[in-house]
Amino acid sequence: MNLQNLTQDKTYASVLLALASVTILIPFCNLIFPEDSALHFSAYSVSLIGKYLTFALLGLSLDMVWGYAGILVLGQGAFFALGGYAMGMYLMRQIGTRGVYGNAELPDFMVFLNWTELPWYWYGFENFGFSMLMVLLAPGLLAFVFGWLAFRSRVTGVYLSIITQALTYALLLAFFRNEMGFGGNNGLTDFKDILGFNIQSEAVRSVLLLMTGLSLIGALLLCRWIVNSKLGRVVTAIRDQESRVRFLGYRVELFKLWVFVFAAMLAGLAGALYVPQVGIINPSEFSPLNSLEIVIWVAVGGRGTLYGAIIGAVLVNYAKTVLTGLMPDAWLFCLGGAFILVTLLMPDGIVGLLRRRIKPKPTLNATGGQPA
Amino acid sequence: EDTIKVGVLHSLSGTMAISETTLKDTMLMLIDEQNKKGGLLGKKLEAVVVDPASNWPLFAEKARELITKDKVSAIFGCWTSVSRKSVLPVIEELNNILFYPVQYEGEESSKNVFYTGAAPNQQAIPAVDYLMNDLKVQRWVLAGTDYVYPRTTNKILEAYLKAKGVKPADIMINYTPFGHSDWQSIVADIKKFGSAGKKTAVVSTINGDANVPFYKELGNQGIKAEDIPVVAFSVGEEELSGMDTKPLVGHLAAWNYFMSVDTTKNAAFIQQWKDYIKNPKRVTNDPMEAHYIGFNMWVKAVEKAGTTDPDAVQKAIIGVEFPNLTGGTAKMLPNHHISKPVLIGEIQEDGQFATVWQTNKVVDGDAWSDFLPDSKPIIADWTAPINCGNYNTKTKKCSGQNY
Amino acid sequence: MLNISALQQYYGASHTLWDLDLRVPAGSCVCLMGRNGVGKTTLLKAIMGLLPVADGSIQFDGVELAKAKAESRAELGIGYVPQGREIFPLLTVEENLKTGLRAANKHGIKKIPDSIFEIFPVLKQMLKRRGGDLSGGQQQQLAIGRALVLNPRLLILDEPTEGIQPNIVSEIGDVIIRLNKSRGVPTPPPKPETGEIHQAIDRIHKELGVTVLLVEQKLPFARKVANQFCIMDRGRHVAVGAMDELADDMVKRYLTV
Amino acid sequence: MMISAASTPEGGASLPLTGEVDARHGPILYMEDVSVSFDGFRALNHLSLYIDDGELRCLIGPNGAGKTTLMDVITGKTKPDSGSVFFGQTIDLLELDEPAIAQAGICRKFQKPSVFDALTVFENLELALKTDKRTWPTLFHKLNGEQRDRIHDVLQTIALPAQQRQLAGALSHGQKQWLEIGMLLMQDPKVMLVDEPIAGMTHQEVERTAELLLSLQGKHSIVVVEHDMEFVRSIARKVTVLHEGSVLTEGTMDEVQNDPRVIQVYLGG
Amino acid sequence: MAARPVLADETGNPLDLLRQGSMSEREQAVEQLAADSANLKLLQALQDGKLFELKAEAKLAIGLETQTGYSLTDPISGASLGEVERGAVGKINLNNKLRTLLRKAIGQLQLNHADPAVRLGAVQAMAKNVDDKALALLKDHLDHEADAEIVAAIRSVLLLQDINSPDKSQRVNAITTLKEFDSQDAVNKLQALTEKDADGNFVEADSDIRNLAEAALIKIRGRMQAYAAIETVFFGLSLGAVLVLAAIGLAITFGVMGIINMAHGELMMLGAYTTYVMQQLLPNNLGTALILSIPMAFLVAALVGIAIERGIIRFLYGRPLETLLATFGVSLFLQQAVRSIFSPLNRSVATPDWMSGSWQINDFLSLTWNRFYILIFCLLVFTALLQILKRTKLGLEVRAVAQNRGMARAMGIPTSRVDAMTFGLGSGIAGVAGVALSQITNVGPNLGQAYIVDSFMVVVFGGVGNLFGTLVAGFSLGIANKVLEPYAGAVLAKILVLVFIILFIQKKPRGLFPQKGRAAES
Ligand SMILES: Nc1ncnc2c1ncn2[C@@H]1O[C@H](COP(=O)(O)OP(=O)(O)OP(=O)(O)O)[C@@H](O)[C@H]1O
Ligand SMILES: Nc1ncnc2c1ncn2[C@@H]1O[C@H](COP(=O)(O)OP(=O)(O)OP(=O)(O)O)[C@@H](O)[C@H]1O
Ligand SMILES: NC(N)=O
Ligand SMILES: [Mg+2]
Ligand SMILES: [Mg+2]
Repeated sequence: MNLQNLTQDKTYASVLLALASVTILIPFCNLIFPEDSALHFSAYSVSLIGKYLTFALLGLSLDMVWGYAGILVLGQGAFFALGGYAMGMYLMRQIGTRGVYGNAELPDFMVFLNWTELPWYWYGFENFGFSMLMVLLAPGLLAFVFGWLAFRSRVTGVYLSIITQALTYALLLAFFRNEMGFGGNNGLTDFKDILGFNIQSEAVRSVLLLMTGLSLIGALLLCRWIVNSKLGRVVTAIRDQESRVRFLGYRVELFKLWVFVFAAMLAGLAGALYVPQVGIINPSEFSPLNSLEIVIWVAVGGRGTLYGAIIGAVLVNYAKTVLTGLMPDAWLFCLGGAFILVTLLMPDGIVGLLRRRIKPKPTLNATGGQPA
Repeated sequence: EDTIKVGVLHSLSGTMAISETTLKDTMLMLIDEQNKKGGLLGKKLEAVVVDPASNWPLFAEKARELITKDKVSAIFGCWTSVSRKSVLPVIEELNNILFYPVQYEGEESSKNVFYTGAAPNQQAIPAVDYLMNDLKVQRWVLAGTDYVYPRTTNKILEAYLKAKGVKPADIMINYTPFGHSDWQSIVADIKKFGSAGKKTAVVSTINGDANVPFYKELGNQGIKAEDIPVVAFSVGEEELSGMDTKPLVGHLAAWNYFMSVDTTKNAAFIQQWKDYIKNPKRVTNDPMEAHYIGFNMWVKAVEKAGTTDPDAVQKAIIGVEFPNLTGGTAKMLPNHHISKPVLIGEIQEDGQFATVWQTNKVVDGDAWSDFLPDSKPIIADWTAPINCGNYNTKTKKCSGQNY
Repeated sequence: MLNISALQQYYGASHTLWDLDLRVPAGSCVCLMGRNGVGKTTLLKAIMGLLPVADGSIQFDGVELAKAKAESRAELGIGYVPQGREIFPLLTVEENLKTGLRAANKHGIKKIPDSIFEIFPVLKQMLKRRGGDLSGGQQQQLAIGRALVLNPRLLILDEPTEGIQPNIVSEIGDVIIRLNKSRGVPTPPPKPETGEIHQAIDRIHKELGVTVLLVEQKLPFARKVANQFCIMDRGRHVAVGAMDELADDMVKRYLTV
Repeated sequence: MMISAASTPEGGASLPLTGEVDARHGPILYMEDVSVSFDGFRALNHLSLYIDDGELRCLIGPNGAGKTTLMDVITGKTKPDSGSVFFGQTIDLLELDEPAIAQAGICRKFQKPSVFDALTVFENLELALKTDKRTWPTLFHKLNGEQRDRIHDVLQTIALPAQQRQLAGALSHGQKQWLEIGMLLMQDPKVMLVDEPIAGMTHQEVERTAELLLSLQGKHSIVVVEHDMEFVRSIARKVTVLHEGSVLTEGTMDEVQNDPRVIQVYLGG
Repeated sequence: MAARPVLADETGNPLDLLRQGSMSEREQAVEQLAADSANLKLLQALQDGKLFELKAEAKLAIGLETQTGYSLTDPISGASLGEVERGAVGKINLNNKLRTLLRKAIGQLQLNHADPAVRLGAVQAMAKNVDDKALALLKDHLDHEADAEIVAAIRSVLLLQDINSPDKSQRVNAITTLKEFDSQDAVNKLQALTEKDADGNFVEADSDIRNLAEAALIKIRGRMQAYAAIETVFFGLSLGAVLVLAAIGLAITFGVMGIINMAHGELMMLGAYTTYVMQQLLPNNLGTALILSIPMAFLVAALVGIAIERGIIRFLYGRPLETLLATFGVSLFLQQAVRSIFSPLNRSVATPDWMSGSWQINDFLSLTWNRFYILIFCLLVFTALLQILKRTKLGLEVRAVAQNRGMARAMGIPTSRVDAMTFGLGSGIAGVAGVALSQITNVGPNLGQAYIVDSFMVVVFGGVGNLFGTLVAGFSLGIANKVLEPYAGAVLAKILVLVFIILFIQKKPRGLFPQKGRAAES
């Protein structure tokens, strides 16, 4: 491998190390040290970090389709939300008779809107295994059908981006409808337990963080393996010159579909991990603006680098957390300003900056055009 | 510790900032005022303001931050029901207190939440009674934004109307998405529905931003309040200040407070607000009063309990009374809702409401509607021996409380 | 006319042009030669201001260009035919030609001169066709035509014969020669079958010969057209001289792999 | 050489693709009566062309004669308005899309060099390698020694071994041309369509390209489009001249060169 | 001199009741006042909200708003009472019941007005809820009314009464005449004839009448359907006009220049706020302010746009995706800036009188003026833009720059100036769109967010880079939405339109009007 890959490897290694320590140390400290110890991580931090990590996973999934396959998906949030809803439905079913109306079958929101029986698509969600399957299958299937149609018709570029946005927007409106049977605007909330354990207990929180961290590390390694495989190179080639790849005998649409579905499932997994940690899933996760924000994370971190997406997602969300508390009236100025500065000063995102520190590399215009 | 911290959890950015920013300022004013009076339990109050940015999961996160990081003694916040639902598990888990100041769909009573806005029986039902009895309305349009509050309210109203003998053909229900801005067809439909020769009224649970284009369209299509009055549950003085009120004159709203109500207390409150916000044109509205009442009840309860400990305050606050700005006395009920007067007003050209009807005594908030079959047997009572937010009087069981 | 001295250029960190000097005297036709990748195109782009130069000077008629804006060249009278044609693909042929009118306006040219269509009749036929739809050779003709709209005093051509059918290649050769008439060679009387074209060229440049800087790989063509050569190797110039002096050993040394 | 209409395969399209290309009975590539038009402009006009197995065919003709369009039709990029195109006796190319045609063994070098700028030279060649090109096998693909050797051979052939780790985007025009020829070699196709391979090459490189193409004939059927007559002469066996979308003439280099029509529309005096 | 025509009796002076009484006392007062036409001016002032109580003198006066206060006239005599400050008077409030009463009273008093238009209005006001008294008045009036339109209006009121007449032939005549009328009242009356009561018996015993009514209803309903179709098309076009206006600036900045301009919505927002500010500056000339807002909004948005282009975007050419990130930052910034300057609350932008109301063609069809103007405005803006791009160098140069920046510079095109001007133009048009939006929706910090998704959708659906496509796309999406809405409801209609867009793009992967050719395909 050449030098550039080596430096990449170093950064990879440090990101992995950081992730591993967060994943292991924080739950450990949270459980082992007493609350007043300096080493203790509060439940607040645990769930916050858990949330960041799910966002990182989501960002990672987008970087696979956008960074490598060049498909700017403006609806990645839809897959995240679908995974989240699948998990949410499982958690709702776990409430059982502990709902306010004490109905063993129906979630509360169905009871007070006079539903009499569980809609068929809620069947099976009382089963954890089935639900986990749906966490991957629901977004995967949607991505498959949508992608199959779109890629086969050779919808590309902004046209694809905008129809993915239309997709998530349509789902947003659909899930808002109470008739859909997903709790309308309020969504699914007030979960009680997961696999029989109280979802609000510190131990479960820590385990969830652990699971999220492990998933993220696993996903990062998997993604890295994929982009370094020949499939990864084909996909990069498709990004830059789709039609040329066809003449090499590759079925471009299948490769795009493969990555698209893979990323959708990854996003679904992120959603499923997100829901028990934040305690609510509702249609606003489908909002086009949310999906746009994912693009922003990846762009800030550095597109097409995998770990850049992780860094971007964590940093932007951390900044949000801090700023909304520190300067509730002016944080948008800071965030907006930061986005502008990042684009102007760090053309390849934060990772680009890091890399240039490590080793100046010959710049190559991504579009192949002349430098300005 | 030398201060008592109070959390303020209202969106200052995003779609809900339009409504919620005012409530943040109200809380700052109230806390300021209390400090001028010497604080509470000999300590100064300190407001901790955060911005959940109209993002529902962020509400939960910020609530947790306020409680665990900032160690607030109570939180005043939320506007939409979904934000409250998002915060609820956190508040319950960490056993803190939330004062929720907005009218809502009911069907909830948490140990940790105090509902100072109207329950459906304190707003919707009286408004319909007024339309039916005083305006002799026979045909009904229930128009709402498609989310849980309008859905539930309309469910309740539909059941109520049918119980009063209104035929299904005389009820038209219509839902629109959030921020809906093209009302041409719907207003045309309403016009058609209302031209069948029977007196028709629109009961509007249309939320926030969708109202401006809705009323503009009503005006332009020539629907006058004299012909088809619209009674709204989400349009207050604040919303009116952002609209061209000319075409709205005569349409109605039902609230528990109007700025125009002429009482000494209200005049003082309005003056205080204008001084505080340094803008003589600013208006007051119903959720502001709800916070005003809620905050003062909390102060009284803390003084009564001698501590800000949530458990003690939760106990102490039940039964606490505090005068409304519009006359009469609000009382914290065992179901964590309060008693309020109900007022119906007509919109005037200056953006104020002229009260045209009002209950002659305060109405107790009812957490569980008597017009929904499943919630009819349920009551909330947070005093011994029931101590439950959803006690089923038939099965004699308390369901779903995990503490 | 064009004076380049001590030019340095980098692509990111890789040094492409090293301390390069080049003189293009007024009225000459200089052919820049060199193997693939030695930096010929890079040099031309630097002259056109399309690549930033790190150091050195580029003077055109005494005007310093090294740090001037790219768009100022057209008005000064430099026409550029890039390698790879760089047609505006979604503009029609006519629109492609019109892009030069703003700069040409300074010289009183308000519409596309007819002479261009006389040189390249195919452009007239395809006036309403999108530039990107043309065949490769047609595009090349369009690119040259487009540069001529500017009524240039210096014409820079980067491998102009690439992909062009032989008879047009030789015509382009003739065009260049005649544009560059101050070469001193008396212009031969127009051949009957191509007379119109040659008259048109004469008409464009009655007074002044156009100075030409040409990059060309094909030796016969270069020999036919140019009167001076400049050989580049690895970003430096290594040999200059009159075209007649270009010896075979030099060709072998610098132009073969 | 010309085949009669009777021997044109019928129903060949329904045969499975996996079958070998059937060129036992003469031409490997048939184009009959093919027409293509764009917005009313006829780029190909009732064109018929037959390429024999192992043949090296030169295709010349004025700019805009339709040479590139012809290649577009063969490779599936452009669907003709009428006519038929067969690969061997059995494979109807009009029923296949670009990847299927490529996999069947027809590969192409583009007029404008198109390589993958963001991949290294080595990776560009690796992608072109003739292997299973479905998604899952591609994901798990590992280069074996033989394939590695093959890539290195090709790198030698195209004189880019020093640049193998460089991004293709940083190559000069001529180097990209070579790389694209290399990619063509990697695919080891039955039929190679080579559009203007020597544009931007030095004299000596031109000679090497000629040698390369000559050495490939026999094993592969090759169609070369080029405007450089010296080059064409050095490789030509049989030359086809296209003009205004159809075949003007066909024959040896000498025949063609002395054809007055060819001189008039193409070569010049 | 008409001395005090007011009837003073035991119930008190009606003027005092009006001034101080409760709402029901005011009703009594109005009924009393309505008996004498001399009180017309007073009643009208009351209805228009121009009747005030002079607090110091405890009397009523008609007030006209001036810069500082009110200029007052006596409600009966019309004599001027001079000017007073705002605080010195209190408005007499009304409620809906009173307003209804007033409308009828004024109508009756105006039945003899000199202006036929006023008389017609009076008849229509009375027709809204006819009682015996009104009926008698109208019948009387018919004899000495000369205006044909008014006669027809009164006839139709009387015909409606005839339906319930005891004389069958009169009924038959009424029904057959009414079936040619586009009148909602006629429909209601006829409908009533065909209904059954609670026991399932027909309300109308006479089956001839019933059948006749039935047939008449079918006839009228047929016409109603045609009107409804016209209405739907109009609704669709006007929704489309809004979409086109919102998208058209983007069609330039995004479609032609290739900048993914997330701040486009906020530029519209600036236009809307400009309208607000203009109306604040000219509070007495709302219409003029609105007209002036158009160039002002263009200027403001264009300048901001140019600042964005020069300050940020120019460093990002060739990196289109990064324009998304930067302009997203800009949009957050602008939103918060507006929140800080104008407060997070919506601002009230008034609709001038000539834009309010509707063109009532008949009972079943009316077109609202503001939509009508916006539709025309949209077409004007579109044509103007098309001309700019066609007739000036800018149009050609901007496309050249977008397609090959380097080569454009080599051809001597001053790319930075072209970029700045084009982005300014696109932004300015967004600002102008904001003026139109201020007339139909909220003027608040979220205005931009509400339109950004739709705008991109329209541009892409029409085919990027094709201005005409944007126009057609906007109108077709508008009409599709409005055709679906009656069947599916607003939410589902929107979902269906989105699904339709997704499927349509499968058929035409480059929108309605794709860019064609070799270059666009590869
Ligand atoms: N965008 C770029 N980024 C980095 N390096 C580049 C870039 N473009 C060209 N190079 C390198 O710069 C060198 C000079 O390239 P240039 O295109 O000027 O060569 P050239 O002499 O014109 O060759 P040719 O005859 O093949 O056109 C080459 O080695 C090439 O690899
Ligand atoms: N998509 C298209 N739209 C319109 N015209 C086209 C299109 N594609 C090709 N043409 C026209 O078809 C003709 C044939 O083009 P083609 O590229 O096949 O020529 P060619 O023989 O390869 O020429 P060259 O030798 O110059 O490369 C040209 O006149 C070209 O303008
Ligand atoms: N509770 C409400 N108004 O959402
Ligand atoms: Mg070159
Ligand atoms: Mg060609």
